[in-house]
Amino acid sequence: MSAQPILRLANIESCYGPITAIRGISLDLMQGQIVAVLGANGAGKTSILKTISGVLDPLKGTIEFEGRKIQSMEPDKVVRLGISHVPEGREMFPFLSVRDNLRMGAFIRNDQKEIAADIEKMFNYFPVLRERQDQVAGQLSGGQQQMLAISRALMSRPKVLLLDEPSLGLSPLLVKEIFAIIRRLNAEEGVSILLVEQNARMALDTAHYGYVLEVGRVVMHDTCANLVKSDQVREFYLGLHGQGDHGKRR
Amino acid sequence: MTAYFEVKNITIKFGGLTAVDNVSFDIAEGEIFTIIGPNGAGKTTLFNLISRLYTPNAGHIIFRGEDVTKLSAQQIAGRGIARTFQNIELFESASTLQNLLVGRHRHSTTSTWQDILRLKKVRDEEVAHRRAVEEVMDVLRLQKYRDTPIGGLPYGVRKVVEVARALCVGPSLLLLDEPSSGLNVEETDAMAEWILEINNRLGVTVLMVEHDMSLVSRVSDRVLALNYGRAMALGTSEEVQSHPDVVAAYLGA
Amino acid sequence: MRSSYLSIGAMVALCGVAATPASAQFKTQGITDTEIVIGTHMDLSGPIKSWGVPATNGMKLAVEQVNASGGIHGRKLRLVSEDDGYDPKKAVLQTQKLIELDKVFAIVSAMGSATTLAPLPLVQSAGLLHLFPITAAEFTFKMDPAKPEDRLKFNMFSPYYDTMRLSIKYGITQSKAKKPCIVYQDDEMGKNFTDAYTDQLKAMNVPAATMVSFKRGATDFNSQVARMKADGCDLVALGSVTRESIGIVTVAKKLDWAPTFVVSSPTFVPDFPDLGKEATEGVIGVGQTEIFYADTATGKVKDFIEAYRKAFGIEANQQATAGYNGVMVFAHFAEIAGKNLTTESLIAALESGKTFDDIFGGAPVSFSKDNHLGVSAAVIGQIKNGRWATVAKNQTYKE
Amino acid sequence: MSAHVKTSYQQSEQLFPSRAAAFWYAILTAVMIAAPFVIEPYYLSQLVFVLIYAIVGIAMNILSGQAGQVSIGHAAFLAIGAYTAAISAKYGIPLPVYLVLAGAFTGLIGYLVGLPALRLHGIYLAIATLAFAFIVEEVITRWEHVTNGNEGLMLPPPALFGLKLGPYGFFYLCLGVTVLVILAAINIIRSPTGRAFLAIRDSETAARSMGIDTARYKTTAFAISAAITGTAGVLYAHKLSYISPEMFSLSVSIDFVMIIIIGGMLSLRGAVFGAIFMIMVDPMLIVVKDKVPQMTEAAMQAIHLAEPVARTIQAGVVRVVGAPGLKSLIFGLIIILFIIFEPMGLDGRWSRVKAYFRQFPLYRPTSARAQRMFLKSERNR
Amino acid sequence: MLDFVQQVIGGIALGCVYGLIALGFVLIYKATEVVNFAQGEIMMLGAFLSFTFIATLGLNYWFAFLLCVISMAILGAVMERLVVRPILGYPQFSIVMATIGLGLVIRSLVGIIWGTDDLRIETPFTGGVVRVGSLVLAQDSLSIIVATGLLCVILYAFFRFTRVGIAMQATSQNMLAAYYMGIPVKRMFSLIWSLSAIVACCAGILLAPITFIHANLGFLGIKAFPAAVLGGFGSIPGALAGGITIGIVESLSGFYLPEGFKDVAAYVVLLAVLLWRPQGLFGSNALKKV
Repeated sequence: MSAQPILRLANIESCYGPITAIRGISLDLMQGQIVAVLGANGAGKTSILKTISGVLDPLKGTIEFEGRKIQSMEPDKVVRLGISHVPEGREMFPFLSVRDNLRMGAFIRNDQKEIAADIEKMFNYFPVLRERQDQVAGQLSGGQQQMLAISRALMSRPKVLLLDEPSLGLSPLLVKEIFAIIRRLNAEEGVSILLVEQNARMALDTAHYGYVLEVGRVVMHDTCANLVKSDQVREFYLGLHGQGDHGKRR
Repeated sequence: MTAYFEVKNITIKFGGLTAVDNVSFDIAEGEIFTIIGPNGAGKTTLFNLISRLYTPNAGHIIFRGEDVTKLSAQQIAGRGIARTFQNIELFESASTLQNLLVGRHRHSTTSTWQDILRLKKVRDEEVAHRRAVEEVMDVLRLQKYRDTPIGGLPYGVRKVVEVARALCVGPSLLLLDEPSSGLNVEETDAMAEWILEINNRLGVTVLMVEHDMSLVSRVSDRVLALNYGRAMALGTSEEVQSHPDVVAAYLGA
Repeated sequence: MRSSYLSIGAMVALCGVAATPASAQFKTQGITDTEIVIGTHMDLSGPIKSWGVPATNGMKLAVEQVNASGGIHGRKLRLVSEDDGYDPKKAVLQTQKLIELDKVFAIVSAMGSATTLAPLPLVQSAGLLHLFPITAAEFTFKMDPAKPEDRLKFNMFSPYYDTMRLSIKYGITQSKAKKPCIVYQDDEMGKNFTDAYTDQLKAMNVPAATMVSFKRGATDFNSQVARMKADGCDLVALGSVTRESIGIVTVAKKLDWAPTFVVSSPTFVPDFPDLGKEATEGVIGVGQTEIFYADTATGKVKDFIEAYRKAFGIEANQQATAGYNGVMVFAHFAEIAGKNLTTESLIAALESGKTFDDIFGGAPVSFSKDNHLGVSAAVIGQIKNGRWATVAKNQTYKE
Repeated sequence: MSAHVKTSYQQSEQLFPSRAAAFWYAILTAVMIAAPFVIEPYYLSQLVFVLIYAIVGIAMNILSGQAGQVSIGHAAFLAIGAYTAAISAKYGIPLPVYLVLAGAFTGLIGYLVGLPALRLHGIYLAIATLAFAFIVEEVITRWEHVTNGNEGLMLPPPALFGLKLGPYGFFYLCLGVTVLVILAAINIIRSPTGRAFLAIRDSETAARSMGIDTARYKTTAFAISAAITGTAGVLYAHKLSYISPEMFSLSVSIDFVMIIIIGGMLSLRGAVFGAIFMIMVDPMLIVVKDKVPQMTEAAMQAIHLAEPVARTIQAGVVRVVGAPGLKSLIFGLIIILFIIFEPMGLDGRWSRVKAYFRQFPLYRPTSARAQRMFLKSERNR
Repeated sequence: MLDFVQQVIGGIALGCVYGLIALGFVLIYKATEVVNFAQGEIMMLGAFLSFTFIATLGLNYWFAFLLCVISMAILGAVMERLVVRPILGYPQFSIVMATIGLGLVIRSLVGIIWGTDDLRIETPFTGGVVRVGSLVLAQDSLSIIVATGLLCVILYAFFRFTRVGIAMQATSQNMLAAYYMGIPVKRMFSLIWSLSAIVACCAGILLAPITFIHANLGFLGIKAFPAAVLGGFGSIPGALAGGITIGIVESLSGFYLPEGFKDVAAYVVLLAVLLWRPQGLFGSNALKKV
């Protein structure tokens, strides 16, 4: 594992209109690593991913990708550099067929044969997509759309994959499969992955390194092995606490 | 003896695909009934059939002895069946308060004419609505989001607002579509408490679709597992979770 | 605030007028020792700007010429012109602005029916003259004896009704047509044509035949022409404007059908044969003034064409003459009214029966106490070798 | 979050959000009542048109802003109201009666137009309303013995209880109707009906699942909007004193849509702002056109420019400002610039100005920073 | 019977006029979900440009045609850059209003530059007729029918099969996702406006012999609107089918029905079709997933 950060966020601040979503976050994604970001709803996890992929313009701070500053870059250029994003809420092209959705995933590529092979690969990951390949994406069920969103993001053969809640709405079996795929991508193809996930146990089992966010700030970061041992993480994110009254902490 | 809520041999086809295939089950009053199953098994479709957003090709839905298969979506709500949505269908541009007040719609008896003139009747009802909504907000701890537009709320809070809105309908049967998706462990925990509270204290019967098996085990009285639109297993949470087909198709080894 | 007392007084007076229409109050404003201000509003940007723009140009040119020759009794003319976009709402506001802020002496040659009718009561209640609008609507000259303020309205725009009747009369007489039909634009203008058609046929004891219509801006006339052809029409009156008229005669030619076509003033323009080419050959037309061509014009018309080209960089057309004549008639009668120009004195001059002869060979313009429509005769022409040739001048449909 | 914590269940009974607001609205009302005695008739006339357009703007707001339905055929409702007035006046029916009659009749037609809206969305609904408007125009044109066809109808001066209304009286009539319409609109918006509209606008599916009869409320929205527009039509007809079919063309309908786009879709205030803009922009452009030559002349005198040069420049200026069509060019540009720089409409600007003063000196311009926006298909709404 | 056939043929010719203009609407809508109210004015601009090239500069018709298409493609992109780009992502309603403003600007500019007279250009098709038995069809109408058909096929294939065509649809369906896929959304917008300006330009030049070139040519856009909707906004074959339907309806009702029906027949048919199929003849009706 090389110690070179492929993606480095330094002191990033972003806002949604009047609401400040993240307040000065610094974060490193090392080449070939999986990094998990944990935090409650509204902590700013999704905003980090959006800021990286250029959908949100940061007010302050820098984002470096392979040594190149990419903050405030157009989102499509970011993709061309090799950062692919599986967004929250799936974001299908609802009237395009499943196959065309996948082809759009490979929009930045020109190697037709390889693309066809990659589509096959995605169908092997998620056989249900092969069955539904000629249906329009809008007709898929929620979980199937999630599978399509992940496959579609992989079609661009990214160097860095930003995953926003990949397990959302998926059955327990599929959650296991998806995380297996994430590990495989990372191990076999060397894709560096930034993972935002509510399923903290799954995320910490999969990732190498983790960041914990609270109201837009990083409050803790360490290797996952260490994080799992931390009391705070155990209590708040893994649910391993006594029968305390949850209400008091809200 | 008719059940409180009964689905009889219901079937719906989209094009060549049978999304829900001859499914039957019944729910007793006061029960928490959960549907699980792999993605695309037809869970949400079943919800849409019950709340009459889709029309079944065959079968019947019977609620408190009345065949509600032919009613419209708004009539279903009028009978006291409220629901939430998997992808969250809130009224984005409105505040939390307004969203919840919309939920009270079926309790309004005033006509548009009376609304325009704002007669005393309207004013009295408005105060009553407001009181009811505030109560729901108290239960689900939403007071601090009262005037925030939905667009500015985090995902987890929206999930709760949706449950609150469904509660404002004053339901007898509440349909929850993946109430815990997108929530972290702590929030899921709170959601489980609320579901139990709604069920126990308000006496609302709950029908839900859920993937988080810990939540399912914790709250459900009975569980139905679907696969390919068909019923795969039905029973208590433990029974269903140990059913070999369910393990193979849904839970994984 | 300077004139708030005054304006309150005026307001009270206005309310008074509205409440008691019996008392006539003519008002004179916009006259100084050196200047006469006149106002107009036309469509310079909307659907009939192809009329408004050249007409305004014509007015500007006339004002320049009047001023260059020393003005009217030493007073220079000043024209305030507004663009109403063929929107009656804007026309009302602009008229009010002309009256109150620009303090115009009279509204001259405003254009369009709706756009002149809506502000007309304003002009009348202000006691100002509403002169020579570019519309043939009856309201603009018809007088109600009970309403003295109606004496403020004068028009000299040859009614479409009159020119069409004359055109049909001449066409039927020439071609001995048995079955005359009409195709008309479905609006207020078209209504004038259908009235003329019905009345003229009745007068000549010829049975009426097919009447078909189209919407302004239509591009397809196949079904209308086919219908008239199928009905066996031998004379077709075109109650349309240039472009649509060309469309109709072109379709007829395509279908190898050659009835006698007669047109009235809106199509009695050089553009018609210019754009329509062979299909327009032989068409009979009636209009207010003779058609002029830059290369054959002589004398004052030639001077006019050259001055117009010099001022605006484009060729003058029939529409420009309408605006030009409006100002010229005004200047003519203002001259007659004498040094002491007031609304009353100008009315007196206009009603004196004296005539004005334009430079374009149009019929003489004159008004009287009972007739505020200043024109009664027209020119008949026919297209020969791609140009309008005058057949007869000073004609009228009346026996 | 906002400074005032609202807890009272009676909160929705307050007409104004705060005491201060009530005070300012009272001032505004006083100013409006005093207006005829202060300003010249020309400006009073503009104000009357502003009021009429504001009424239409509110109608558009209820339909599009509140209930999310599109219409580019509202000129037809204006026409129906106007013709009802003209025809009633011809038969000697008194003004108060036909004011109500026109509203009711147009509302009924609006209800009927709302029926197709039950199945149509977006552009399809827009075109259906357009088709309706064309059909109405054609009916008015063809129904000659009632409407006098293309010749149009003249209206008598408006009279109330036998008394003819002068410009003052008419202004007060318009003002009164506007205030009533605004109050009615406020009542609708804060009532179950208004919330049903909102629900339909944001998510029809969710609305139905909340027990809202979407069909009923869609037609209601059309009926209310049409009735208000019809009432405005009565005033419009009287203000113009002459009506003909071609006065209610598509461009008028588009003007109406423009009112709420420019003013801001979501609030009644936006409708009023939009009306002010749509009416005042033309007079304003005229003033500019008249003043510019004077100003350049003065400027050249001030810098003592040589006479012949000055005269050439002056002629050029006069030529440019007098160019036919220049005004509509500028109007088009204003619309484009407006939408680019003020996407939330005048009302959005108003809110920001208010926020600036409230937070002064802590106002952070970043909070008003334009965010990237991404369009999603509205086809499956 | 002969009358009937002649009317139907006339209707098809007329319908292709509507269809051709409607194509421009449909293109932009399909790729951006914006209804471009300036489409008619862009067509008018194309027609005036062709006048300058053909009549004023005296160029060869086909060469001028090419020149006109190229300049309109550039102008289309410029308009997109100046008017649509700054408001990319705003609600469709706002963009639609901006196109109305754009239409006003173009109309005024054309009036200021070219004046208000009707203009005419000579084309290779002017005046010629094709006869089959006793049926007559003008060559200029024929040119429109052929061009409309051709454009339909090309554009349909473009959207159905090419990567860029599909990417355009993707952009219209979900702009954010398009960005995430690395689709250069802004360039897509420029491209589609260029394409649509080209189609409008072709329409303007082909229509010139029939309607002349004048400042109100843009209003024809409004007449093409029902055609686009009838076919199902966003469907390219639909634009043609809708146009022809309306053309035939107008033609036949003008011939057989009493006065006044011709002008509203199209709208009545439109309403009837929409009540039967709310998404138009060729439109897709996708259920919303909840």
